[in-house]
Order: sequence, then structure tokens, then C-alpha cells
Amino acid sequence: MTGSAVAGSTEAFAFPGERAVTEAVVREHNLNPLEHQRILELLGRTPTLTELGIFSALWSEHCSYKHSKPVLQTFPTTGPQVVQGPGENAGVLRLPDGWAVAFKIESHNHPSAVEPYQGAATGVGGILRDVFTMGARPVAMLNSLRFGPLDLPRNRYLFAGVVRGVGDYGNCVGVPTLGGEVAFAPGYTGNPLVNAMCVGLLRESELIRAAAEGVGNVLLAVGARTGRDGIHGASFASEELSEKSEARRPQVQVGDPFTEKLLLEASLELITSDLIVAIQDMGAAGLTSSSAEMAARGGVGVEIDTGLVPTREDGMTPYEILLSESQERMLVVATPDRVDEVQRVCRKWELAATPIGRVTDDGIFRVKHHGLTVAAIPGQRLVEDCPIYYPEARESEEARVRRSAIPPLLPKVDLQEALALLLDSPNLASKRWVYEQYDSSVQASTVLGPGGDAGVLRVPGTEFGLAVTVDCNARLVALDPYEGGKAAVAEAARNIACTGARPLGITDCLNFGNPERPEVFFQFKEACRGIADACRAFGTPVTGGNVSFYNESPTGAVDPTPTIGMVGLLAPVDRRVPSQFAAEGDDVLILGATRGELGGSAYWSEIRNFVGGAVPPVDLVAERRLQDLLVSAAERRLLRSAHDASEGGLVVALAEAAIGNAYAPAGVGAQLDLTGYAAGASPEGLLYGEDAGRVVISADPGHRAALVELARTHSVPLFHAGRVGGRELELRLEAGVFRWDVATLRRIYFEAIPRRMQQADAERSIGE
Amino acid sequence: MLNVAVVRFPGSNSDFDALRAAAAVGANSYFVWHRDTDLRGADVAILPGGFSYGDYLRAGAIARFSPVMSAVQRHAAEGGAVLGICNGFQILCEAHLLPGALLRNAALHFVSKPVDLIIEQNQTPFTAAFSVGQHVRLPVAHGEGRFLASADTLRMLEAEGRVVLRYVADSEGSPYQPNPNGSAAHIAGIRNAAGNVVGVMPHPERADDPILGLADGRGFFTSMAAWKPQPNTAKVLIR
Amino acid sequence: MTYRVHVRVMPRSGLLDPQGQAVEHALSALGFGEAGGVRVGRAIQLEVAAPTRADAEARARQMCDKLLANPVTEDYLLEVEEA
Amino acid sequence: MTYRVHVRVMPRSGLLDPQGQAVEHALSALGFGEAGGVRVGRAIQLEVAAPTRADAEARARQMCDKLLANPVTEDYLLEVEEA
Ligand SMILES: Nc1ncnc2c1ncn2[C@@H]1O[C@H](COP(=O)(O)OP(=O)(O)O)[C@@H](O)[C@H]1O
Ligand SMILES: [Mg+2]
Repeated sequence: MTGSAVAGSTEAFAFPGERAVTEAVVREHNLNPLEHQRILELLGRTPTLTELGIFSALWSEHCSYKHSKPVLQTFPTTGPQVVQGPGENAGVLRLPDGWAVAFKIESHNHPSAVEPYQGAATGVGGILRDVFTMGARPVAMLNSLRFGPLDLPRNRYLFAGVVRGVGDYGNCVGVPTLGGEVAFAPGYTGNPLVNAMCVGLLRESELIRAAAEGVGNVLLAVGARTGRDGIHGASFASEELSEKSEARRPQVQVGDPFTEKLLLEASLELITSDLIVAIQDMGAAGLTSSSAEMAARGGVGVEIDTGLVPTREDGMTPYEILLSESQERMLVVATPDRVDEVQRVCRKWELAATPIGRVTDDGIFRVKHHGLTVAAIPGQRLVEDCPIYYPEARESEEARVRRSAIPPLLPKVDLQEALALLLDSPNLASKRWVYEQYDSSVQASTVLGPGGDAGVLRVPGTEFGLAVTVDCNARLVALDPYEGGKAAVAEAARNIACTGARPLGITDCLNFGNPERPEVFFQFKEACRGIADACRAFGTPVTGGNVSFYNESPTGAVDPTPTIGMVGLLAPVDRRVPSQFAAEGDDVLILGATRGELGGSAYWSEIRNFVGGAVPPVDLVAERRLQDLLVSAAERRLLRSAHDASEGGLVVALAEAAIGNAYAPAGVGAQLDLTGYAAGASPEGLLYGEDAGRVVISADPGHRAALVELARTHSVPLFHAGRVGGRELELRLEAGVFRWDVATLRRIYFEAIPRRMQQADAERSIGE
Repeated sequence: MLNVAVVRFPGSNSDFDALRAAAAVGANSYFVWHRDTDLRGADVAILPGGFSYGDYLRAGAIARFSPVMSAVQRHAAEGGAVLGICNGFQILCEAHLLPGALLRNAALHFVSKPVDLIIEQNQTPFTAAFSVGQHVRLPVAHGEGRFLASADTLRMLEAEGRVVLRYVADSEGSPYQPNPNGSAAHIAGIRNAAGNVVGVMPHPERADDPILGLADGRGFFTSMAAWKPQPNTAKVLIR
Repeated sequence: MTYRVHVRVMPRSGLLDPQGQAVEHALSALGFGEAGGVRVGRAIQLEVAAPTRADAEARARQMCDKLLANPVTEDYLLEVEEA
Repeated sequence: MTYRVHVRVMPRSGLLDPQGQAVEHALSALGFGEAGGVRVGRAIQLEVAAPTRADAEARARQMCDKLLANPVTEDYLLEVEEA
């Protein structure tokens, strides 16, 4: 490297031919006057264009969390199981036998709105890197998706492209997808949500953190060459999608899962053989954020020469090299004496590892290009001094009104037909069309794949396993952000507990609109308050996550969607409980209290075209008791199946349990008598209400007494509704007897989405 | 003890699964790298699933030229057993160790699910533990699994009993999970003339333990463990 | 009158083409070191019934813009010949 | 001298081409009823350094026979132009 500048000096020069930094140029970089002022103070001079680019990236919402930090700080983040809380590439929780689980969720919403296939694929790539850079081998993927209604061709195109992108990338890298969710609502038209979660396993002793240390240590760029892709991606993610952003849309990032797989193996080999000091993905804002953040974490400076970075195209400027978001690149820190070894390992995996800089002692983030210093910024302040905003939070009048309203229209159909209509709605129908495009069996550890309440995998060489899920009912959050936030965590925990696993902790992906709008920030603040309260009540700390603001488009704002990703521990793993009825003659029991509240229900929105009403409150204490009950019942192997009642209420939960596994020859019916259950609930509410905290279980009649006793000791309401058997789902109410042919329900449930996607299959045929 | 070499290509992703499944039946299983030029005394070579070289161009098209493949060719010619699973099957076809080709699924989707299959041939190192006609359930996970060969080749495969594994046909109201990719004659796996080289699209190594919900795959590995290399196979081949 | 249309849909220049890279590596490994700048795209061949060649080409363009090519990541090239 | 070679690798005629069918179906759904006989293959573009055009073509053929096309299921077409 060419002679370094005087230690501590913050002198920097314009790169030949670069534009002068004018007010207009500053605005172009999404930096407001206050932030501009802060930069001038911090440097004591006007920034070079390169420096302006660096600030615009690191001070973008995406990197700086400038609107969300104070709220995020209210999350509970500690607990005996926490090895690594928020602030690293991924959170880490302790498991038995010296094992640990690293997991994280990330959004890739705006890139997917522009180019669904590559946007989704590169989203998966990014979250994989966040996990294996902790030293963890990825063992499971999940994804949470939102689109506009499928009757619009554009939405079908986005849906098909995103699913193909998620699948092609994860399938190639060889990580099974064990779960996820998909929902459709008008608010997501033009601004789909694509959240990808990755779960990895590591030996706790091999955990590595992304902190640059050791003055004189070498920075190496590992992996793909740097191109002009995605320049300004981070700031792009931090503004509303508009004609304007269309124009400054960054060059699309193209994913290469093959290189990712090589990076994965090389990184794990580098980490487990103790060859490196630190490693981080060059994700959003690429080389800039990875190097600046690693330096800040280590409390050191770094000096990079962009002239040394291998590029894909000639004539790239330091500005472009620093801000490129080319995929499948890593930044590695190693002691000088290990550089050759690092390069040898990378070569084995057919990857380049190029020294591009070193750790310095003057705390300066310094960038040179063939020796010319083009940026010199106090590193700590660059990362930490972005202004923090406390926007006004005010609930919109409209939201308050909607919450107290009731459906104006009469039901489209009667209570009998409503079930068929609900199961045919893409929101409730089987997501088989989606998850069959994802490899769910690779790694030969899948105990419960997609299609149940939560995915379950075994940890090879041990007795235990993990349960994983992602959940969020955005309709509830839109109506009542606080209760909706609680409900998202509660549903996730219920899904985990239904498999018999004990909830351990969460990661969250907070997808909201423009935080500078008071009604949006109200939703954000309240939803986070709900999430925090629920996590405290359940003892499931927040280990990290991701905030995605500005999810708005010319067609309006998205429903507030705080996706909760949760992991649970299942020990021993052979206790796993599936969610579908298994054996004729089994008891069918309902856990939890039914009041029959229809506010925010799928029934009201699908059958009465009404989204509104008061969201059923979530009793966190009762939820916790229910989780404990499910876990100890599984521990004692009392359960044959357990399925939580969420969207669509009790009847949809019963129908899903009866419809059965997608690959079973057929479903199985049940004869149930609900007369005398939930006195005071309307038939509508009893069948389709969405009271929280309810689970449908089936069990060998021989275990009934034990279950009743267990429910009593946990003070969880238990109702014996009837038996599994026959070809019909039969439900006796005071209002009368309902009968549904299970084979028919099964067909409707599994065909709903494929039927709607037939046209899109041609669109999908385009592209590799 | 049976030596089982699992060949690792860049992009293999079921390499560990195959290694584990072979070890689970008591074999001495170890990795061989795509750059290696010998199989270190292997009795059996397994080409695992995955996306070798990203499956760019055509699945298996580039892997076929890896240095290790000449060692696999030699091993096969000397009568050693070879099992290609999914991507491994694709590589064996591209390398002309097996006839035909595996093309993009007819439905144009990647497909991951359990399917029902019929054992058509148990005179192979990997299916001896099954009886002909037996139904087995195994997971598939592939985007390019549609087996295709010329009419003559298909006739030859049938005539010589070289179809090892067949998907059940897609018939209305059948309780089975049928042909997932539109393969000709519902072919899911075949063997070479000598019978020592076998390729299958489904993943037996992902279905060898009840905890995984599927255990029929174990038979492929118990067959392998019981298999004795026939010294005369080599001559048969050379003739 | 029917025309045969050959469409070549290629990844837009500047965009990463992992497939092209892989093929280029494989070619040089096979001793074709003289090959470079490899890009891999799709070739689509179709027949179009139209009164004139110009009409056929115009319609084919519409097909590309609407379905055959991804306007965000791909460029296309048309050749029209009499079938 | 370097030449640009355009290779079109198409599914052998007579063989089922599900992708071509899907595209044809989509085209008519989009109102392009006049399109027919759609086949979808691979377009590969590369530069070849060679003394003469004939050499470039010969080498390109070898590349196709060895790697770029699958003789079992595909046919290929070459065009060579000066780069
Ligand atoms: N995008 C997806 N990827 C993988 N699996 C999915 C996806 N969407 C839904 N699933 C699976 O389909 C099943 C039903 O999903 P969902 O309706 O959200 O269940 P629940 O309401 O119990 O959370 C779950 O097993 C879920 O994991
Ligand atoms: Mg869910």
C-alpha cells in the first residue's frame, strides 16, 4: 500500500473529475440541512464527493436507524439464553451441549418491487451471509411475503418472481426452507414485502464477532468482483417508491448462489481453523458500511485503497467502489502472518482474497485510490453521529373510527358456505404452491417441514431439535398496533409451542411506511410496545432484526407489518407434535377461551368485505400458560396433534387439522359437539371469531384424564369437543348442525392458489 | 469394511447427507475433492445432490469435466459401484456413464416433496434389499429431473431391465404422489448395462430415519453395505 | 403470410452474468482459452402470421416488451425471416 | 483477430418443449394469437480469437460439441461476425 497519510490527519482530496459538492448534490444524497451541517462540523471542512457518498450511505435510515433507535432500545434483549444480542450480524442463543443458534431476518422489499426474482434472491443471499459470518452453518430458511391481490397480473408476476427467486437461491446453496407466510392485501400493491430469515448452528466456542482489531492487521476483500450494481441501494431503501426513485433506481443486483455456496464453505473453514480476526458481509452500502462498522466496533481506524479492490468493470471511481452493492462479497480481517493461509483456503474454494487495506490506530476511516486520499473521516463519529429523530406519533382519526365500526354489509353467504370461501382465499389457503418450490429436505434433518404450525429440524449428533416460525397478522396491527404487535409474538410462540418446543427468542423485521408521518410512527411505536411486552411476558428476548421504513408507493402505504421470527428448543426432538389429526377415535379438545370476537377477522374481511372492529385483546399471562401446557403435554407425549387457531378462527383450525398433511392419501373427519361451549358467543363468533390464545389438539382418549389435570394445573380452559373420525367435519351448535365433506374442503384448500397462478406460470417460464 | 467415496464438487449440497447415510450403515465413507484424481481405494463412489458449478448451462454439464470424473470412469469400468443422486444422476448422464438426459421439469417449477416410487430392478448394488414391485416413498427436490432419451434408448432400457426406479403414474384419485416432473415412462432411476452404475433423481439419503418422516431410503444403503464387488464385472464390460 | 422470428434475449451489459462467467471458466479449462466475453441468454424462435414483414417485426417487438424479455435486466435482438 | 460468435442452442425438434408451450400459451393469452411454433432455447454469445473466420467457426463448433450443447437433446446454430 502506498505511503499512508499522517496519522490522525483528516485531509482529503477530490477524486479527479468528480463533481463539486453543492447544496443540490447534498440533497441528491438524501441528506437534509441538519445532517449536512453535522457533517461540516464533524469534518471541519466541506466533504469530498466520495465522503458525501459515504455519509449518505451510513446516515441513511437503513444503516443509521435514525428514526427507530430510541424505540428499538425499549426491547428486552437479555436472558440466560442470550449469547449475542442486537448489534451483530445476527443474534445468538444458547442451546444444550455447547451448541448455539444464530438467526436473523432481513427485508428486501424495494429491490423486489423493481425486480422480483433478483430482489428476492439477493435478499436470501444477504441473510445467509449475516448468519455464516457469525461462524454458524445455515440449517434453515424462512420467508415472510406480502403482495397485492392475485387478481392483478402485476401482483401475480411479483408473487411468482419472488417465490422463484427465494427458491432458486436457497435451493442452490442447500439450505432447507422450513416455513414462512404469505398474505395478500391491497396495501401491498406496488410495494410487496419480502422478508427472509436464516437460522444457523454453531459451537458456542466458535462464535466470531465482526469487530476489526489489532493495529496493522490486514483487510481482505473476499469473493465476487465489485461492479456498478446497486449503488445507493441503502438510500434507495430509505425513500418512498415514486417516479423519482424509479429514475434513480440503482443498477439491479444479480445474485450468484453458486459463489455464495463457495463463500459459505470458505468462511466457515476460515473461522473454524482460526485464521481470521473478523469477517463481515459487504451488504447494504457494501464496502463502506462493512469496513466502517467493523472499525467502529473495534474502536480502531481503517485505511482502504479502493484501487486494490478487484472490479468487474474498468474505470470505476472510489465513490462507486465504496458504494457498490455487488453480491457475494465479504470483508475479512486477518493478522499479516495469516494472509497467505487465508488466500490458500479461499483459492481452494475458487475465490479471490485480495488485501485492500489495514487496521490503523488513529481512529480515522481513510480511503485512498492508488495512494490519493479521497476520504478521511473520524470513524466512530461517522458511524454514531448521525442525528437521531423523535418523530411525532399520532393515531389517524380514520384508524380510530375503523376500530369502533361494525360491518355495514350482510354476509355474502351463510355460515356453512363461509368455510369454503375462506379456505379458497389465498390468505388462508394452503401455501403448498409456494413451499414446494423450496427445497425443504436438503441437509437430511427436517423433522417437520412446511405445512404445519412451525418447522422442526433435528440437530445432528444430538437428541434435540429446533422449531422455527415467522408470523404477523398485519390486519390486526393496522387496526390496533399495540394489540397487533402482541398478537404477532403470541402467534409465533403458539406455533412454536404447538410442536412441543419451548420458545427461546425472536428476531423481528419491522415493515412500515414513512416514519415522518405521525400516523405511521404511531403504528411503529405502538407495535414495538406490544412486541416488547409480549417478549417480556414470554421470556423470549429480541436478539436482533431489521427496520424497513418508507414502504409506500403511489398506490398508498402498506399495512404495518412487524414480522416476528422465532426459534424454540425441542428436547428431545422425537417429541415433536404435528398439526393435523392422525388417528380415528382420538379425542378432539379445544384449549383456551372463546369469546367469539370478530374484530379484524378474516371472516369479516372475506365474507363481509369489512376490515375493522376491535382487535381481540391478547392476554399474555394466559398465552404463557397455554405455551407451558403444550410443552409439558408434549414432554409427556400426551398429544397426537396440536394446531393453533389464528386466521379464520376455530372452524378453519379444525378444518386444517382434518384436511391433513398435503401428502397423506386423504384427510379425516371429526364429530364435534359445541353446544354448551362458549356461552354468549354468537354462532358467527364461535365459528369464525379470532380470539387469541386457542389451540385445537387431538389425543388418545386414554390420555384425556391426564390432559384435563394438566390443563387444570396450568389453569388453561379445556373443552372436550368430540372425536376424530369419518369423512365429514361435523359441528353441532345450538344454532344447528354443520357438515362439511373433508375431501371437498381438501380440494379447495390445496387448489386455491395454483388455480390463480396458472396464467403466471408462463411469466415464470421466462428467465432461468 | 466397505470404502465409500463421496465426490464433492463446488456446489454439491447433499455431500454431508450422503456421507452420513453411508456411515450410518457401517461403511467407511469419506470425501473426495473434484480436483482429486483417484478415489482412494473406494468400493463405492457416490455423486451427491446439489448444484455443481451452479448447474449453469445444464445441470452437470460442467462438473462432468472435473478431474475426478476420469477416476469415476475408471472405477465404473473396473466394476466398482457408482450411485448418482439427483445432481449426481445428471452428471452421470452428461458424462455418458448413463444414457439419456435430465431436462427442466415439465411444470417449469422446482419441485420439493415426497413422491411414491416403484422398485423395478433389484439387481443393483443399491436396490438388492428391495423386492421388485415394492412401493417406496422418497423426497425429490429438483428443477431439472425430467428424464428423456430417444425412443430406441427407452426401448433398450426397458428390454434390458435397466429401469431401476419408476414414479407411480398420475391417475385421478390415486392415493399416491405421482410423477413430479414429466419423465418419459415415469423413469426416476436407471442403471448401466453392467448394473454397477445407478442414477436416481429422488434422495434416499434424506429418508433413512423415521424421525425424518421417511425411512425407505435406508434400503439403498443397507443394499450397498451388503454388496460385494464382483471381480468379473470388469471383463463383462471390456467385452 | 407467416414469418419466422428469432429473438435473442441477453442479460443487460453491466449486469453480472454468473452463467456466462461459469461457461467461460469451463471453456478455458477445456483448452478453449481463446474464448472470452461469454454471455448466456435465451433464444426464442416463433412463427408470426402478419401481412408484411414490418408488421411481423412490430408485433414481435410488442411480444418482447410484454413477455419475452425482462425490461429491467435484459435486452433483446430480433431477426425476422420468411418462413 | 477476434470474432464474435452467436450460438443458438435449441431443443431438438420433435422433442417436447414445455417452456415453448408455456410461452406460446401466454402469448395468446396476451392477445398475440398470431404467434405459433414457439421454441425456447439458449443464446450464447462469445468472442473468439482466431487467425481466420473459418478457424473461429471451427473452434466454436468444437466448443458446442464438447460443452455448449447436449448432443442427446439439443441442436445448435452458429453465426460468426467480426468483433
Ligand atoms: N412463504 C412460505 N415459505 C414456506 N412455507 C410457507 C410460506 N408461507 C406459508 N408457509 C407454510 O404454510 C403453512 C401455513 O402457513 P400459515 O397460514 O402462516 O400458518 P399459521 O397460520 O399456522 O402460521 C405453515 O407451515 C407455513 O410455514
Ligand atoms: Mg403463520
